[in-house]
Amino acid sequence: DKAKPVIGFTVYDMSSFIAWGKQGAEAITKAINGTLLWQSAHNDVNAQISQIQQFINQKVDVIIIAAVNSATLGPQIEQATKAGIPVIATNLSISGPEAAKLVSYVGPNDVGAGEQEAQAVVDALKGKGNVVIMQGPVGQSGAIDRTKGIQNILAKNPGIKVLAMQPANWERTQAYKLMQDWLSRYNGQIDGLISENDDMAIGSIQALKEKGLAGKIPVSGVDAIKDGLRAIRSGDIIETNLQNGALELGMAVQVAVDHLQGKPVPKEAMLQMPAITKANVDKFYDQLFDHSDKFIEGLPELIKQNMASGQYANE
Amino acid sequence: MPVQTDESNSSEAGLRPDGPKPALAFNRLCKSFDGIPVLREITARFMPGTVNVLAGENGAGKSTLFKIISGQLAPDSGILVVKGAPVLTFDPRHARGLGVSIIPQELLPIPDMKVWQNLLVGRERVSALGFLKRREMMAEARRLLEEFHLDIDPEAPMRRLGVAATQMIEIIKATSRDSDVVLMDEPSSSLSSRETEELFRAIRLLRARGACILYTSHRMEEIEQISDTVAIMRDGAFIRQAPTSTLTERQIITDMVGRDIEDLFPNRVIGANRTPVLEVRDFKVAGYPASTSFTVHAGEILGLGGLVGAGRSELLEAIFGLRKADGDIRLDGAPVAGSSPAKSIRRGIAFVPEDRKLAGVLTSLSILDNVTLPHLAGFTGGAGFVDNAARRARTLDVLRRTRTKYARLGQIVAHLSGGNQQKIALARWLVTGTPRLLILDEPTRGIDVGARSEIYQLIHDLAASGVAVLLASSDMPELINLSHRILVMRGGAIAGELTRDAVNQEGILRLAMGKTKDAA
Amino acid sequence: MQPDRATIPSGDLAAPTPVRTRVDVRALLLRYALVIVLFVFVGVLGVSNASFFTLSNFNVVLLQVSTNALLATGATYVILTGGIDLSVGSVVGMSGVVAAMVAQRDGLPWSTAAVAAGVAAGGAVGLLNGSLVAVARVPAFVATLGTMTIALGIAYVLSDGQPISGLSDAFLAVSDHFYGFPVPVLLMVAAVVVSWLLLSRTRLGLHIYATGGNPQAARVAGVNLRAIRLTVYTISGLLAGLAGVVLASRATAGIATTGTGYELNAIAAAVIGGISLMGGRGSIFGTVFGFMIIGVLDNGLNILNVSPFYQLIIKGAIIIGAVFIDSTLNRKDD
Amino acid sequence: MQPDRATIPSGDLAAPTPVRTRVDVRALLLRYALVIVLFVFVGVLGVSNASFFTLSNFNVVLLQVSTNALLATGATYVILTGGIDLSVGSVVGMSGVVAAMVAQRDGLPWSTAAVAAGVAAGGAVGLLNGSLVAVARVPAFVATLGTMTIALGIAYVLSDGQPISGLSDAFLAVSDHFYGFPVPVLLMVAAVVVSWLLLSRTRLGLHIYATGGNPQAARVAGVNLRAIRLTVYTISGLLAGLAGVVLASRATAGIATTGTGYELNAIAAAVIGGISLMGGRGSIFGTVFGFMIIGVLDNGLNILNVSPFYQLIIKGAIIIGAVFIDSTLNRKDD
Ligand SMILES: Nc1ncnc2c1ncn2[C@@H]1O[C@H](COP(=O)(O)OP(=O)(O)OP(=O)(O)O)[C@@H](O)[C@H]1O
Ligand SMILES: Nc1ncnc2c1ncn2[C@@H]1O[C@H](COP(=O)(O)OP(=O)(O)OP(=O)(O)O)[C@@H](O)[C@H]1O
Ligand SMILES: [Mg+2]
Ligand SMILES: [Mg+2]
Repeated sequence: DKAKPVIGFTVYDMSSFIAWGKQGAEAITKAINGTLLWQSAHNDVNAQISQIQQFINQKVDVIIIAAVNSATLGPQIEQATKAGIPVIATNLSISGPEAAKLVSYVGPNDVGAGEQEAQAVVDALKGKGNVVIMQGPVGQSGAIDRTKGIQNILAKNPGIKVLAMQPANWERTQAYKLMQDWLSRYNGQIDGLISENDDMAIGSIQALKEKGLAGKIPVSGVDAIKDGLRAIRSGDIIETNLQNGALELGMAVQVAVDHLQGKPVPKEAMLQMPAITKANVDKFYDQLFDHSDKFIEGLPELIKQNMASGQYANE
Repeated sequence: MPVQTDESNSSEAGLRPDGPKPALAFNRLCKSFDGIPVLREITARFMPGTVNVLAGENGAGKSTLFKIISGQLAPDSGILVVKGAPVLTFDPRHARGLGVSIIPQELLPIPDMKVWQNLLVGRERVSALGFLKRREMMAEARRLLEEFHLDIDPEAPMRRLGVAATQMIEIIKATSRDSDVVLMDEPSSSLSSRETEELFRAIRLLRARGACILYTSHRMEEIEQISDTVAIMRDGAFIRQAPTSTLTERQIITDMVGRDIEDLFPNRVIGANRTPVLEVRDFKVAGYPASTSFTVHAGEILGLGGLVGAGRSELLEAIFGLRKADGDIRLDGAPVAGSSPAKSIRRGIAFVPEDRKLAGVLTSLSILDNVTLPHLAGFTGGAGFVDNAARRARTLDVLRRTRTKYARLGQIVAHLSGGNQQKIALARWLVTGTPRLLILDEPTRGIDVGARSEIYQLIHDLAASGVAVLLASSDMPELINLSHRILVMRGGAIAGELTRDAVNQEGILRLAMGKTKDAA
Repeated sequence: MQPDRATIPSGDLAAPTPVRTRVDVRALLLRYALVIVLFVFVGVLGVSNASFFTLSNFNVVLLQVSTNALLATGATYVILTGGIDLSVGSVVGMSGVVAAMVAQRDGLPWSTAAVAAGVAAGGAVGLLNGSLVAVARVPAFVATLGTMTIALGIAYVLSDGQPISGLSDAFLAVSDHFYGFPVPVLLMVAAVVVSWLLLSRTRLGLHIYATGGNPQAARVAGVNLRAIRLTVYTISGLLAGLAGVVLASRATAGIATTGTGYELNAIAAAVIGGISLMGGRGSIFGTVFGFMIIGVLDNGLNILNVSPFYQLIIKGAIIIGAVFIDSTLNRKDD
Repeated sequence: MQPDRATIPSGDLAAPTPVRTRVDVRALLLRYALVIVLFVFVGVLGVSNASFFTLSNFNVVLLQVSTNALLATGATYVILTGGIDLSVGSVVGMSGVVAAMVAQRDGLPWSTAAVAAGVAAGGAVGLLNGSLVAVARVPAFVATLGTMTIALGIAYVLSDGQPISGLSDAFLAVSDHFYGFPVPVLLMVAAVVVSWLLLSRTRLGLHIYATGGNPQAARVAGVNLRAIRLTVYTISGLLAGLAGVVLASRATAGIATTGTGYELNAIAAAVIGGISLMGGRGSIFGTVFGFMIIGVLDNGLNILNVSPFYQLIIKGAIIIGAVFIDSTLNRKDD
């Protein structure tokens, strides 16, 4: 039923980003009177494959995938396409030849985010100093692309030396421990931290606090979670990049619906993440956290506007 | 392992080309644990077609010797010769290959497997395709069980069998193999006379076939019945080996214990008074159709007789609160409802279970902990900590009274000999004063004569001081000589009662087998 | 824990008497509760959602459980001897990576070699586990926890943390159909049937039960404990290797982290099915019910569109409930 | 597995004789190998990198191990009775979320309430585990696997998958310093010391060893198995709750997934330290060495800047090696 489509949405896991994104997806689905079937693969490739097959069995109208791993799911995309079910990827891109069969990909510009956050730290250090880089899990496209972006900037700034680069798997407690170990090893040498997400930045700041270094050395992050924006306000983080889950996953749903209704959709919608600093943090905090209900309420309209204008990440 | 193989030793150990070849010989076998010697330069020879009893106190080293012969332990030095060839590899599989089989003192059932699987594991019959010939194996198991007159379903889970039946299974396992050397480590310790007869029959068959049998037992009367030679061990050394006919029981005991035992059983004093301590009325143990009623009085030793499987152990467990049952139990006149072992202990009931390894002791805990475990509340001081000095003192005292042989109080019980483990199971109830009711299920299983006389005296003294004693035993002399009164059980019910004057072995057996008291 | 004997009903081992030697009514009755749970659950699902009772959904469930089935079958061997194998999850990833590295070349020989390499890699870890446990006498938990970490590290090093993709079509066919049946499902059925025969009908099987039931007794009876332990860990490793190959083929890439956490699921399937962690107890059919219950639960809760958060709560409760009913019923029977 | 008797050196239980009644030379000798391993490792680290041997890094290591120390201490109780507790990881997340929800309000009373609520939430799951194991007779593995899933689900539902942040300063002070000592380290020391006294000097402790050593025999000796089991799981839950509270305070947020996988680390620490999974054997000091070895390894490999891939391989190998040396040395002693 094109008017009341059934949307099958499978996500890699219920991270806080996805949990917030789910609210956006639900808002859009509600706005178009559709049904949302939501499944989490708990980071298991095998489970996600089965979930897609299950969607095909259930004859949903469209499938949206936030993939566990970019390299997989080719056969399932093909299977779905053969069964006449369009597939849209979101958040994590899908590589390989089958990617061409995707109707659309709605995702963040992670390379851009990496560039922005690296630039912020480089600027704060005036192009000279030692930094450490905290990465997401090995092999995840978000981590790979953000690292790529960071390296793009560092390549242009030979005055910045990388002391160490290691994954802390998006996690606060792991980041806390890793930062402690780095502080032990590079006692007094660390001038800046580029963290590929806010959670790791916040964990690291806890370790910095123990040494009295919080707020003294520049730290940047990505995602603009609540604690991240708070840290921007307090000066512990100098810059973060807003990846708005509700906007992103909501837009994926909107793209799916538009496609079902025969409207043209972008093959690739990259959401450029807005940079957030002390200067503009209040506006975003208010929008995202103080009045998130209002934001979700206005989301269907906002997404329509964005798609019309091509400024997908506009808030 | 450093095994000596020099010429002179080898020839002494039976490698001499002339003369009949011993089935088993040792030369200067030594073994120590933690630096404490357990076997000291043991030298001996055993001929095919003979039954040889090894006699010795608890902890003398009998089981250790058996474990070396069966490959479970390696000696520190010395030579072991089986059928003329020195053994260099100590491994149970290797020993089996040489034709050695063993009935271990600590039974080794595989509780989750069936009886037939327990009997035949390690000697399966396999078809050309590699599959088990299960029907054949089952038939074989059935045949073996029937041969020993055991009414046990080969398909029954091993877990359902009691100690005696488990013991019989071990006996069948060891005797039904074509072994040249069969080691029997207290095979009769939990058997009643009927099963012991089956065991002796099997032993005679083996002997006739030319097997060499080594046998240990603390039941002195068996020595004369079954053995050709007796070897006496003391403190890890062989102090004498001689044909049985040349020795008297008294001599054997004196050699073993190192002193004279005048009377094994205490002179009975008449004096059970008429105050009931335990009253059991219409008591039905779950799983048994019949109900039982009886009373134990203060100062009375009430014996429970019966064949294996008569349900004595189940009854005792139910009274102690280990097993579900219906009916009325009163202790000192007060009804005992919703019982559990913890409550029973608090009420002054002590219990020595039949299966020491399973329920009697905790082999992984120290002697000190084992002995004081039921009484820790009494040893706990104001701050909530256990008073170690006090419990050490009390433990040392009871270990002395039970003549337990051990190295340190902190030694784990697994490292004690079987008989000494049994003494621990008993000693723990003597730690704090005297219980009201002492329940004993085969209390002297595996305990040597020397300690036995001591323990009998202890039981007797306890009774004399007013303790009620409920004693189940398959050891007839023990049952007859200790009890004031004997109840004979059969199929979970009481088949009859024998008063002290009327007690004799036949009377008990007749009742146990379902005949009336007087029918001749 | 000590072996439980009927003379003292302390009920410390809640698992039922094993019935392994025949697929008889008794076996079914003993597993009654699990069967009931499974069928009640299937019934409820079927009634509440039409798409559950379809052939194609049945296929999806079977396909999905096939990986866990292979691992749980391996776990059954190991647990029956009283051991544990925590490495299988990492082995899945590692052997997938190994197979994928070979399978990037085209052609049947290469894809055959890829399968062989993946399975062999799993077998090698299994053999290492076996040696550590049986020869070096390292407790199984530590040994396999160590190799779990090592195997993951190797998988990362080999793949440099990237998915190894671009696999040949011949290799991708490994997870495809064979005469109309999905290959992973066929492998699962084969593993279960072979294991059933092996465990219940052969000497090896008997010795495995004996080793877990009472290692001392088994040793005195002439069972070669070392060989048995080496064997079961190797079998577990080989099956994990196979699972890794199938998954790599299914996912069209070898990924180091593919199997993370699978070990717990595999052990859970066996334990839910009544295989006692103390060793020596349980049957492969129990394991089958174990992984089927987990699989049907996962599939059913998804089909009912239960929120992922609540799925966790419901799943935990149902699994505990199923095992509770099962052990309670069986205790009476015992 | 069956209890191993030293008379048959089959070595099925590699763990050494428990020495619980005193901190004597023998205890140290028995743990000799682990001490050596730890010191050799510390020595190598100290020589290869100057920053390892600093007071502040020592502090860092202690802070880092403090969470695992609390969980491993809890695991020690449970494993000594022959059980296992897989739920602690999820409990850490759940109690962190619970505490954080309360701690969003300002003021000392609220932050005290937050700590209490978090610890109580952990204790509640522990009590549930204990009831399932001791009363309903569900095997510990299944029971705690179930509650692990349930606790995670509850944490998700309560937090809606978002970090619960904006915690009061009073609550954040929970992971701060107290008279110059970091509170998490103080809690760790307290937990270990109290557990040592409890396990080696009290009736409860002996009953715990007895329950794990041979439950039937323990029952005959008057031990209330049910009460003991309830107690140990509750203690484990309470300690996990405490760990969750401390972590939430340190992470400045309650996050549902915080403790994922911690259970294996905790069990590993205990088992590496010689606590036998069969129950009844080992001492809390073994556990201390267990978690210290893991902690020093993690810290040291990071300080040496070893690539994360190779860290895994090295870590696995060292842990296996340490336990191998330990059990080999102790076997001779045994
Ligand atoms: N593994 C061990 N570690 C330390 N000492 C041991 C070990 N096994 C046996 N012993 C000691 O060796 C001595 C001999 O024990 P053994 O079991 O051979 O005696 P036994 O003659 O069979 O006695 P029983 O008649 O009581 O069975 C005992 O003192 C016992 O404590
Ligand atoms: N010879 C046997 N034939 C059949 N069943 C037996 C035999 N021996 C033991 N059993 C079974 O094992 C159970 C326990 O046996 P066990 O040897 O402990 O006897 P019991 O009931 O304790 O009797 P008792 O203490 O009088 O010897 C019995 O209830 C019986 O069902
Ligand atoms: Mg002996
Ligand atoms: Mg009996």
